[in-house]
Amino acid sequence: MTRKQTDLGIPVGESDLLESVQEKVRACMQCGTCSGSCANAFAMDLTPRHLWRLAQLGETEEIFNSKTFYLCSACYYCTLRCPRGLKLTETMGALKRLAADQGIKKHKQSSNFYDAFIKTVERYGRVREIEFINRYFFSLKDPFLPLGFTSLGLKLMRKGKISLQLPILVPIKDDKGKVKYFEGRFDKLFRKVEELEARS
Amino acid sequence: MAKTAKIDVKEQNLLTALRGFFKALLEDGDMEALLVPQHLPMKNVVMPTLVTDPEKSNTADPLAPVFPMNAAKMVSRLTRRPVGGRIAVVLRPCEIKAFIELVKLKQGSMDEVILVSMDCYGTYGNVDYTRFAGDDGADASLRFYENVVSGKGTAWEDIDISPACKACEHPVSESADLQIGMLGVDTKDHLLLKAMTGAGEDLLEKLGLPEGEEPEGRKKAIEDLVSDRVAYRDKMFEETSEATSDLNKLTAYLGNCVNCYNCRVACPVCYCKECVFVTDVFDHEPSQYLKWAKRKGLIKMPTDTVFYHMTRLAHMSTACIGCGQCSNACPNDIPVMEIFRTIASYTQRAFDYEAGRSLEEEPPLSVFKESEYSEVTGGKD
Amino acid sequence: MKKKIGSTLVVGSGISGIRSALDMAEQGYQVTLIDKEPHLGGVLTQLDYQFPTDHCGMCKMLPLVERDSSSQYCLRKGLFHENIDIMLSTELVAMEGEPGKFQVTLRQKSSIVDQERCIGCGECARVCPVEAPDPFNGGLTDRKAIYLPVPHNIPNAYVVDLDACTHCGECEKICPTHAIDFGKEERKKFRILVVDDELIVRDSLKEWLLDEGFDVDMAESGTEALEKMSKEHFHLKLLDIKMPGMDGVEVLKRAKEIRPDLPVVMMTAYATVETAVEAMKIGAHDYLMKPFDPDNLIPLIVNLYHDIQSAGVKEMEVGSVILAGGFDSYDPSTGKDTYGYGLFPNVVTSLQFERMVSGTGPNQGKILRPSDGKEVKKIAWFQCVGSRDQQADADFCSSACCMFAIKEALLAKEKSEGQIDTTIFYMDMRTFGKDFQRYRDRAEKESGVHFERSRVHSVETTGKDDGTLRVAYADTTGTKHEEDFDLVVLAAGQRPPTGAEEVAETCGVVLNPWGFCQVEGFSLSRTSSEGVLVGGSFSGLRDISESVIQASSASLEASRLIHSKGGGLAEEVSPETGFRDVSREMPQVLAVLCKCGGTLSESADFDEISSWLEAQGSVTGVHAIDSLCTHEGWDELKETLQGNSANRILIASCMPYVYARKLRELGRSAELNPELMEVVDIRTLAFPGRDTEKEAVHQEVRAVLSMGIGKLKGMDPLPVATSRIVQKALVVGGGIAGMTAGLAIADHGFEVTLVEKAAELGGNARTLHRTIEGHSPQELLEESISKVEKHPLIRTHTGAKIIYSQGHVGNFSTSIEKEDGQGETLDHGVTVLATGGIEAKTESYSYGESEAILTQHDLEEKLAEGGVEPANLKTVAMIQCVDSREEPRNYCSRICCQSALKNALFFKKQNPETDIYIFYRDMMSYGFMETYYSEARKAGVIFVPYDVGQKPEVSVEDGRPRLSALDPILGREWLLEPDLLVLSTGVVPDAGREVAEQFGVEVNQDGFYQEAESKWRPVDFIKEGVFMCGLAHSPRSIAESVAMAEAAAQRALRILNSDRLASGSVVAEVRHSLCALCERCVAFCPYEARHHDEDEEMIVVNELMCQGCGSCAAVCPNSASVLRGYRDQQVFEVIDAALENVV
Amino acid sequence: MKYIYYPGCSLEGTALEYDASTRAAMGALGAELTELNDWTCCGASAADAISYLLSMVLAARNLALAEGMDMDADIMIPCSACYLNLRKVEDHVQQDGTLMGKINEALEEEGLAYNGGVKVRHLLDVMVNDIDPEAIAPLVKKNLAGLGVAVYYGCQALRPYATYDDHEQPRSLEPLIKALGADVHPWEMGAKCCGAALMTTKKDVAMELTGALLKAAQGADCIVTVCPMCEMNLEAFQEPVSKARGEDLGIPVLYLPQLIGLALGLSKKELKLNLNLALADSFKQRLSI
Repeated sequence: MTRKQTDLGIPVGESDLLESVQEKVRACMQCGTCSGSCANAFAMDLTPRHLWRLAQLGETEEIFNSKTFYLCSACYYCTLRCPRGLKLTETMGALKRLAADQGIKKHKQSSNFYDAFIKTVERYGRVREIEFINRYFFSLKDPFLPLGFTSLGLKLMRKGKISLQLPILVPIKDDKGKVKYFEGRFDKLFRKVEELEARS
Repeated sequence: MAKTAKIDVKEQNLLTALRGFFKALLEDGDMEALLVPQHLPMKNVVMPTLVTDPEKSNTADPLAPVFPMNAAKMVSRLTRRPVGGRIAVVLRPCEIKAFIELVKLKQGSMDEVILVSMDCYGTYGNVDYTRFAGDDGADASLRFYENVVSGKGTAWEDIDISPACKACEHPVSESADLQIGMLGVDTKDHLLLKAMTGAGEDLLEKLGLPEGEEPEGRKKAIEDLVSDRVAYRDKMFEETSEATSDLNKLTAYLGNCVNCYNCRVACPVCYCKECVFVTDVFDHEPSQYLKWAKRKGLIKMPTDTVFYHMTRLAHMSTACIGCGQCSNACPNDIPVMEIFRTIASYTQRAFDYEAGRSLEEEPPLSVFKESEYSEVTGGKD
Repeated sequence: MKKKIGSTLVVGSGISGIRSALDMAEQGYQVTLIDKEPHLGGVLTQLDYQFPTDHCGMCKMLPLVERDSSSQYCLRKGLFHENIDIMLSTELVAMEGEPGKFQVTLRQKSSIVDQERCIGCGECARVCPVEAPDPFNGGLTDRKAIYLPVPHNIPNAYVVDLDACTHCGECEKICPTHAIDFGKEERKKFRILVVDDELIVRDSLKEWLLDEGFDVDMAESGTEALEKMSKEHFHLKLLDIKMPGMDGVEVLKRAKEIRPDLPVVMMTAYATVETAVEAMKIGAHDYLMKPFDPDNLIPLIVNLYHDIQSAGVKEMEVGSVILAGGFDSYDPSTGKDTYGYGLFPNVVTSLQFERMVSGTGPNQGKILRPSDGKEVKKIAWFQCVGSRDQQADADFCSSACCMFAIKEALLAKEKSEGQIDTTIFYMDMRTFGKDFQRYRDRAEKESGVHFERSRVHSVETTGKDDGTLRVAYADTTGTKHEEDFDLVVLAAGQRPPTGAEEVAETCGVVLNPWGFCQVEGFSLSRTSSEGVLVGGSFSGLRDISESVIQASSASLEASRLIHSKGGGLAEEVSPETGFRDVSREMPQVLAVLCKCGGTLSESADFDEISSWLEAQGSVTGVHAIDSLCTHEGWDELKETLQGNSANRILIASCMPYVYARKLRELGRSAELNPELMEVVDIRTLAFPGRDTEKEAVHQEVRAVLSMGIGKLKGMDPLPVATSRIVQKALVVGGGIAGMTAGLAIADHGFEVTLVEKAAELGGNARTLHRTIEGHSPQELLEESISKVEKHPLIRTHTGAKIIYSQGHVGNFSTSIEKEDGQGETLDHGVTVLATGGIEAKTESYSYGESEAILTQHDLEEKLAEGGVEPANLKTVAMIQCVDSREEPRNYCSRICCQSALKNALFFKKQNPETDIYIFYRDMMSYGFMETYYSEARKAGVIFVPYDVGQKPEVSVEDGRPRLSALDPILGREWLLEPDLLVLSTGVVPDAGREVAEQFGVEVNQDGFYQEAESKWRPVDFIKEGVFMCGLAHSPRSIAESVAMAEAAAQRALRILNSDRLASGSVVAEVRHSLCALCERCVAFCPYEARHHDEDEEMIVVNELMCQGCGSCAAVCPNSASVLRGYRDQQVFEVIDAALENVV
Repeated sequence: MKYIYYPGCSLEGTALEYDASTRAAMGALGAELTELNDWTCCGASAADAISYLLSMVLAARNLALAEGMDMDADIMIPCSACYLNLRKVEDHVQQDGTLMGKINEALEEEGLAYNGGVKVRHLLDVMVNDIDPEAIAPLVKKNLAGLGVAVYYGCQALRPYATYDDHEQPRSLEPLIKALGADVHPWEMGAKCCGAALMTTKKDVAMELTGALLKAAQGADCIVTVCPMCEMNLEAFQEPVSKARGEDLGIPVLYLPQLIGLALGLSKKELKLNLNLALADSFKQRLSI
């Protein structure tokens, strides 16, 4: 049986990955309200409606080949307007998480950004722009990318909006009271969350 | 392709040839009777006669330029109920059209008739014809035909064919079973006999006449005649519209009317048993006349003359076939035909209807939907 | 005439309420028809145009037989029927007792204006200083606080909107007939007891209330209050909740014991609101919030006063109650208003648009932009606003909006002569009703209405502040578009009517999850409470024909119940009124002049008019009465007639329509046929302030009077003809519809013969095993068959066929050939045709080439036999609209989408792993069926839309179907090899054409029976006495067939109910001596009431069927056909009289 | 009026002036703000893109802290993204019965517990509903008559959790602006997305959206906003957007409390107007700042 067009060569059987996403959009009836509403649809390779259709059909590869979900800027228009009451913005978030989880190369730039951000949070509790931007650009291994933001960075620095002050880390001391290493502010909490997530 | 035959004329005159044909209809055509105009012995007029004895058709003259009445009414009388045999009726095109209207109004039936039509060159008024015919009607008929064919035209002395005929765009009937053709035919040699229907063909078969064919010039001859008449007709429409364009002009136009109702009696399609104008509906109280007079200080007597014509127009203009018998019958020379045909041209066009054209066309009022003519009805049903 | 003992209450006077009321009334029951609005007609008063005729046609519901018992003018203007009492501004507040014997309490709000006295002159509105949005025009225009609820009502009296009214009293002062009474005088006698522990509250309340003219007493504690109450009489108590000692709630409880009828209004601070609400439950009338502001409080109390003082309470006993409360429209400004309704003036609802195109609308029917009055050039309709939107709590379809939008687009086209650009944005165009699809196609192809399958997400302005609206949407391919429109029309969906919950509680009926009335099993009209029926949109929005059908089904059930409780058999012989025979007398007219309480005296001189009247030939007496509309005036008239020799009565007063019923009564008391009485309106002519000279007024008055005299003189009433009725019914077709109709008729005590061509009863239902709702058709079938077989009044012939039928309403004669070949001739008064429909056969999509290709029907059978094992199915595909919704079968079969959803859900439930694909054009899951569509989507059924121009393609290879189809969203081809391919082929009529010919009735181009009028007379044939129901009318579900069968039975019963039926007094006749038998009248008669009797050679009129329309008289050239009461001479005389005074 | 104040990371960095002006203006309007002790990042858009539970826990931690302060006061947030994230916890906990347990299990690591007992409010909500424009009007010292203000709400102040305004056609800022004597610039963009969330990852896309907004604001004297990301985005990219579009789209961008502060006569220092990136001189002169 060929339930998909053969020349697309999509692996069948990975649809489990998508299950949680499918659950969210199964009731979609392709009315197009989301696509019409989406401010970023012009930049998307697939419209949101198209994406949901693929999700209904379990077309994993095609979905993750698309950059549509990373273009969601969480304006929530679609969620509020969807006549089926589907949580579409959340679904976009879920796809981002899946893409990050799977480490899909195509989406490195985006997932690394979020990763860098969260690492900063883990370490300090609050976000120090300078550190996470550095981490981000470093992770992309693209030396030219940061140049696009240089002039702004300088401007902000002049205004004192990017602080150069070094973040405070929590010193973890050994029995003798000597500093062993600096632990991130939320390492424990993050580990717990990871554990809880793995459990479910 | 319609079947054609010919009636030989050679050596004889037209009337003799025709009379021979009529006799054959009764003898060989299995016709129970024949309705045909004949010169009556007592007076030199031409009237429709119902002939059963073949020998009694010897004064038949369908060529006489007169028809004292529209014979459709006679055919209606003959066919309102089954008559018990087939009758051939020899009619002018306008009479055939009138009969078709009457059949649609359930006042006659086609079941037992064979319609035989003659090409029509027009007719004189009844009074004029008497003068024209003089003592020998048959001779006069041939004279009339000779004049027309020779190009001298239809006028004689101060007489001419009636305005209705001048305005008639149907000199040839397309609805008859058998058409006797003269226009564009070498009538010195023969007359054209054309079967237009299945019944006509059957009859032609029985008569065993020599085969003929429609001459090339016939179509053109008909077209030329029709175009002259249409030109006359359109001018008449224009003049009549102008002469009746408002209520005052209309009142003047009909000013001579004395409510004799001759026009209604002469009208072939006015089919009512008893006209509403002679029923109790217009039986006004004597005091009513006085009331009306008081309102204006003066009223013309008789009253209801304009109303009468308007009513007749309302009832019958969609069925008017333009034979002109109304004018023929008017003692006061009111141009009744002119106004009737003018109005009829509007009403019939409005319904895309032509009175007498075909049995298939339902009369406008039977198929009229209330949603039509929204400018009048509001467009809703 | 036979009158049944029994009565019914109909709650709601929209179309369905009116239909039910007329049904019951025509059958002879006494009906009380109430409406909470001050006008009759419900939403229909606002709608001028109905699909498919694009005009109204509501009057076609009026009785055709025994029609003189009802008014016969525009039903949107008003209605009266001898057996119907209409109470407006009235609500049902309590119901007790049991089915067949309910005690109901009705409460009628005061309109302040005496409806009998109001002459509708409008002076009050002219002086009223308050402007409020006019709901009649959807708020597009303003009206005054005193206003006409509907501009075209007859009679049309003003009412006061107490919420808007400031009680300034200007209208009361100016009213010429003293019809307005705010009861200021009465207030002195209205005693209010104020109970509050705080002195300051007591004092200020007292002061304010005294200022308003009330009588006030005070108590500082509950104990004191109770003491006062036991000694003195009060009309209203204002009671504080929080008091030391006995608190307000306790006082209330005790007060209810002492004086249960005393209205108590609780006074509460914010903190105790919940207690106040509790108090309402124990019987408090209302509550007021502290702190008080006299500007708000006083109008509230005054309104309460009107509520309490002037509201009429009526208690009565009824056998059954029909709820026909209609629906409310979704307000798009509530919830997430993405379309800017209420914000952008050029965004309107479909109802508002309907008002915009109405001649009585804001711009007299010109379509102008509300923002600036500029001409509208481009309109967009948005479908599903507040429908099919779970965020608006609406997992349902509102069913009627699609057709409504198409109709409106066509109206816009018509009004603008095609100049307005029209686009309808939709998700599924639900054209599921009879002839809907062709209507849609015509709109698209002939009128150029543009249909865009897209749900628009929001509306914006162009930013230029010019009122133009910018609409952005994504089309099916995902391409985004921006388009500007002058007007956006929102198809606002259905919501339950206000007060639905209260009514439901009062009557004990269950509401569905969305607040609409829940119906039971296979019935569309039975509620959870026996004896309480539901009609119309209260159980979900319906179009007109469905409402009419359901309303009749409700009245049938109501009647059956009353009948079963013994209320139906007794016969009450109405006293035969013997009228004086005046046929041989000369006309003697008594002229009665109403002076309208003196209002007319300044513009007309009654003495002069009287002496002019006396001089008229036939007038033998003139009598002037001060106010004919008062009881005194009417009695005076009655007295005058006693012993008077006049044989014609001319009444010169106002509003002739109002008098119809009164004249009948007068006729009885004066023993004079009411046909010999005429009412003319002189008030309008003589009303002061017309800027006309007295002489000119007199001239006009004289004209109408002489017209009246002229008409009366020519009146020559004959005794009303009656025809004998064979009180038996023939039902053709033994399916569910036929059996239901037969049982309904037989249950009313009439003999029924049921003829079925098959060997067994049951028809289509034999092969149906479950409905989408989970009901069992087999149970219904067994129950019906057993009832039919056991019914003593039903004779059944299976395996029988119709040979020939003749006759007319009341007297039919039909020959049948029975199973054994024997013939039998049946005499019957009515015929019900329920010949059913069958699944259409198909050759499309390789049907017949593979065992895996089935029709929905085949599948149903296979499933029942166990021929399909769901667990083994990997893939199932279904194709909808096979050979349907395109010529030559260009109609929707309505039930196939349900079948597909039902079977898809079944498969998914049995085996969630099965992949199911449904290829569809528009999913027709109308009404609450939408929920199942949502459910199927949620269950993972894949729906693929296809275009009729690009259908799926099916081939068979090695016995297996292969299907390819385009997915428009993905823009690529599907290739499936389904284990089952199921085709929805739709329904075709079974025997329609043949049977129709035998019974002399019409079928439409698809072979379904042609109803007399698709909206208003959906179960009638043009030929009176023959009715249709079930699939032979059009495709429908079992419940819909049952409702229709009940409606058909209801229509039949109104004929069977009497052994004789009376014709109307205005009927046509033929003067045979004048008749030339041209048969034009036969062709022209719209009611088929004439035929040419060839044996007698005359045109014969069937007086029962003749509706007195006069078409025959108009078409007859010599008045051989005449209309009684409108003879030529008489009409000429009236015309003459009218012209008499034209200078 | 007392509020627990949650500034969020941006207000410590790129939106220092939002923080300062919020404190100053609220003070002038008689509201008492107590900063949430030991607050941490709400998770921004990043946490949700990495782990759903993490996004809940990070936000809930702050709610738990607020509950711990036991002040019987709402938590007030000027940053729209923080507002959305904290508000989301409230909402999701109500919808998902198991979520509270999971969150608290994680928070246990921090010795915290969340009970759902604190109400999350946006600064705009508080301004409109608690303080009331009518109460602000009499306090205005510097009338802003004639100043055309393009009011910009951005997405997340409104969607999905604006209980105080319409999601699609917001109007709540208008009475505030009018109370200050200024005029509301008519435009349709108040609730549209400015693209800030994509500025780092999908810059080209973000620039399109920002450009459209700046273009529509032409004709106004300034844009006023209630979101730090939007503000930054709108003012920081005016140059490249103008260049890309070939027209000057420069326009001053202010935070709402800055404009209110100005009208109330607060000093530019208190409002940290020196930190705004796009205040043209002409604009400053006009308002004498």
